Amino acid sequence: MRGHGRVIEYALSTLARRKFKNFSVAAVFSFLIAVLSSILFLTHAYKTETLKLLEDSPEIILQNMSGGRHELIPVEYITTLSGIAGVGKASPRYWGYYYDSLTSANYTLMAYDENMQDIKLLQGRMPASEGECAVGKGVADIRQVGMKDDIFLTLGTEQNVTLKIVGLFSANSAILTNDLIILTKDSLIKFFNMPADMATDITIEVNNPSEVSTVARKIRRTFPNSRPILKNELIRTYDNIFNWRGGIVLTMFFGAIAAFMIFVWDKATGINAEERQEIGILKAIGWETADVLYLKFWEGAAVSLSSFFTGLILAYVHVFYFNAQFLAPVLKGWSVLFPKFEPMPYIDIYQIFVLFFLTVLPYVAASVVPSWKAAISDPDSVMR
Amino acid sequence: MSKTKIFAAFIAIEAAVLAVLYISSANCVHCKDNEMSLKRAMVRAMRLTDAAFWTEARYTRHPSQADFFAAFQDFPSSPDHFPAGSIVPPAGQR
Amino acid sequence: MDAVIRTEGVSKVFNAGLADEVRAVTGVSIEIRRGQITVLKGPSGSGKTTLLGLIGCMARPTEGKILVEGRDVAKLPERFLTSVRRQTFGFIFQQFNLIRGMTVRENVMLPLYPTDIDGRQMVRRMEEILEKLELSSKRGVKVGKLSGGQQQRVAIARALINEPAVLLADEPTAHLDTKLSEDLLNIITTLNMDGKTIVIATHDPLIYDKPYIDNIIEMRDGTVREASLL
Amino acid sequence: MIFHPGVLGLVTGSLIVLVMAFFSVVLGIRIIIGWDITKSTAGQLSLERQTYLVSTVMNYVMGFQILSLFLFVYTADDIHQLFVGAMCTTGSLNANPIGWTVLFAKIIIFFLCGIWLVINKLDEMAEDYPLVRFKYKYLTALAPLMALEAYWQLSYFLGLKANVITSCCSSLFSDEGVTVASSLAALPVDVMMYIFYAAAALETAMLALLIRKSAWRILRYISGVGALVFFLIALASIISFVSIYYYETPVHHCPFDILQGQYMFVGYPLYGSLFGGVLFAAGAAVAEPFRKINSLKTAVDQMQRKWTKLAVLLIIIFIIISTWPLVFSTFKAYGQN
Repeated sequence: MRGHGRVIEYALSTLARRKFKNFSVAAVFSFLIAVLSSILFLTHAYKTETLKLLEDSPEIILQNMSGGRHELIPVEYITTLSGIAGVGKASPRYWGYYYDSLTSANYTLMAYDENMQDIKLLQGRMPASEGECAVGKGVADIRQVGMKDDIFLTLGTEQNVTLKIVGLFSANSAILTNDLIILTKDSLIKFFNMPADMATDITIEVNNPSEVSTVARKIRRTFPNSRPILKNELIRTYDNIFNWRGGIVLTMFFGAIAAFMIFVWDKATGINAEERQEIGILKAIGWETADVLYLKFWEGAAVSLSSFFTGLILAYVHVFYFNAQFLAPVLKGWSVLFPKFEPMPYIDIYQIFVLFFLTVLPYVAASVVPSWKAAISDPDSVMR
Repeated sequence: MSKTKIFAAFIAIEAAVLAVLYISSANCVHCKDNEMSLKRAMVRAMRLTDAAFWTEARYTRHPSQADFFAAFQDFPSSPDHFPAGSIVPPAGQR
Repeated sequence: MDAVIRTEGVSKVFNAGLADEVRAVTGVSIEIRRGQITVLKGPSGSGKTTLLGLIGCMARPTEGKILVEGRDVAKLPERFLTSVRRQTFGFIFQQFNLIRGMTVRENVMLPLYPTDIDGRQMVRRMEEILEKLELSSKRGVKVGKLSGGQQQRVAIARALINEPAVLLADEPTAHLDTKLSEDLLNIITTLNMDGKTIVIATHDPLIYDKPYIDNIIEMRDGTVREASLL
Repeated sequence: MIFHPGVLGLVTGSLIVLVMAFFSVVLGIRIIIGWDITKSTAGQLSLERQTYLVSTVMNYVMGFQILSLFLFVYTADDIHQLFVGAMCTTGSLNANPIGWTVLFAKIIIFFLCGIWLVINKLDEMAEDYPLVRFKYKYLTALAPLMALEAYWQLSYFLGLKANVITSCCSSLFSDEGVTVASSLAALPVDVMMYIFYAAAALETAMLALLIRKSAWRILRYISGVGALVFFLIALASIISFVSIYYYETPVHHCPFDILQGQYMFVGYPLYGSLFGGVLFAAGAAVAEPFRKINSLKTAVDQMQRKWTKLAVLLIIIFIIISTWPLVFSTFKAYGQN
């Protein structure tokens, strides 16, 4: 054991003597790990936050389908729905999308209802009469409007509306409200030219949460054209979307990992004459092949361990202090309205474990054979 | 054994920094509990079903409510939560 | 006088079966006696370095037996060969083979790094040896900054750190001038008087003409041509 | 296919390990054919050097196996939300039953790799490498099993269908007929406790005796088999009563949740000591037949003693960890079972 400590000491001093080479390897490796962990940290943080928030979304959303497409739903369904055992409160939702050609952004327009009265994360108030609205931070920013300003929406000659902003959703709710415009139900119906007695969809509360799927099945039997979406499905879908996106980005970076491993392999294989001479000397003065392998193991371990930690720290700082500035463009995609990146720092040890698997393991594998090649040099080579 | 000590110290400092970050993140999440519960109240009151991450198309804004043809509706070749959506080209210019 | 090392019909063939096959040593049977200075003499290419390597458990012979302290090491796998070498031999090389960029003390202690020896004991041994070789003042200096003679002494110190019974030197004076060679021989004779068995492979008359050489084995073309006192 | 960072990690890791293992097998076959310790030819020398490579690779493979076992369980836990009715790791494994096969295969391969390392260690202690052919034949047999495990793992992940909202008309709840059971059937607490403590006492006693009388051949073999039996009993006990005491809920039997932060990661020392203890006990038994080989006699003696001591120590640690909540927790399982 004492011997092992000294071999480690020697390994470190070998690394220190070749500062430039090892530092460059460590720097590249740290960077790679930082990129990968930024992706994982960010997706995980958003995933956790979204999934937590969705816990409070309605148990069932009922959509009407026509020709396989989402259609407006008759409000009268509610009467029938209320008759189904297990169904609690069912209420219509009125909402739709508005494409703003001025800013080429998509807004989500939503009708106000009484439940929204007590919302906290709002500066000002909710719209009370026709011609008033509350908007999300993103909308306000992109249209460069503030409280008391007017906002003009148009869908052709008939459907124009000018709304006075009476409420602004606070920035920290942007993940939910960024693209929202809340207006009164009548304005919305008029603006979208929706037929009377039709809603966008219906949300349904369920008295006993464990009965949700039974209730959903009953609803589908009653309205064969409908499509109930369960809260659990929502959550599951979001979970999968984030995994998928994270996975895709990781796969794209796989090329980078592979390239780095080739680089490591190359660095390790192409040891120069001086290094080979050194190992020859070690073997000549009584080091055993296993000792040299141990030495090489520690050289690798020191580089990969410190790079791993450095990369993690960099990623953390990048994602949670600098709000993932460098990743934002990748994630934004085509979005014009993108909520300001301020991920909640949800961290899971599991992420770190996965990162270890994706980075340190390939590194170790890439350096096994080269280290062995170096370690088996003949002890009497220095005598020739 | 000086270098081993320096290295151990370096790793220990990094680990400590990570631990501090981890704890502070847990703390930060904790102190935002209030904000979080307000947001959850908001979700409940407004009956929201999706987060406003991607708004470039309706099916990216509301992935949970996308319908079958969603991938071909708004943007050509846009990233999709359907695996195929990121690969299969759209049927034609709209 | 008993033999520390005895070889029986030892041969070493490099690249066996290939076009560039080389028979470096053929059928050598010699004895290295305890407490004596033995010189392997011969021109370059006569196989003395190879034989020295075989004696010192650096490599395994293709044929024959090598008995170190009565134990046949010719068939030992590398792992065990190394431990025999570590316990029994100290090497002084033609090139000093010090690790540049490291200090004198580190270089000297290097052979003991992977062993189980206690750290303090290792340092004590190092200090003693540096004292003996008048290198104490240089202990913190990087070896690259030392003169040739000093480097040679560091190499000797390193060879002694594991307290070997046998000291093997391969052309130790090749890179030294006459004065330094004399110094080196002084050190070697002192060590011999302390009880070390010494084997020197050389073609330097400065060494093998010395009266205190107990034993001269003359090699030519991989065989022993003449062995005095055998 | 679930496209998940953890899945990617596991699949990549398995691929790397497979490549390393098959590389070792190729070297191993060369060694089996060409090995002749009595010769000092260049060929033999290079074979001897290749044994170093194989040892190193196998050490890494072993390390990977341990990590991948945990990562697999962790990943299964992380994705449980994707399946209807899955509450934890158990649910994810049930979602595609080959998951259990993968888990068992990982455990078995862990032990088989461990045994290989035991044989390798002994072999390297004898000057004539008496077990060299045997250990490489063993390795050649082990590698396909690892390939199989990697294949199972891949088909597990490929076969997982996340229950996401995909199309308009077929909502999910409709196929909930195949509900995934989330709990493992657990044996009655009191019976299991008697069996567990009896087995633990017996195994520890046997091993303790063997530290003194290392030459009791039959006892050695019994203790080896006993270790494996104890392993199974211990797993059953963790499911049956250790878990419920740690969770303090009479119905939560999941053997994986104790690996989580909310239970102070107690699962790691718990499983670590169990796997380690069993491996060392089994390893000491595996070493027994090699006592017949003259050059190995002292090595076997020395290592058996060391391993047996370690096994006793680890098993005692395991017993302490699993007994801890029984003694100190306020939760009582009796009568609630």
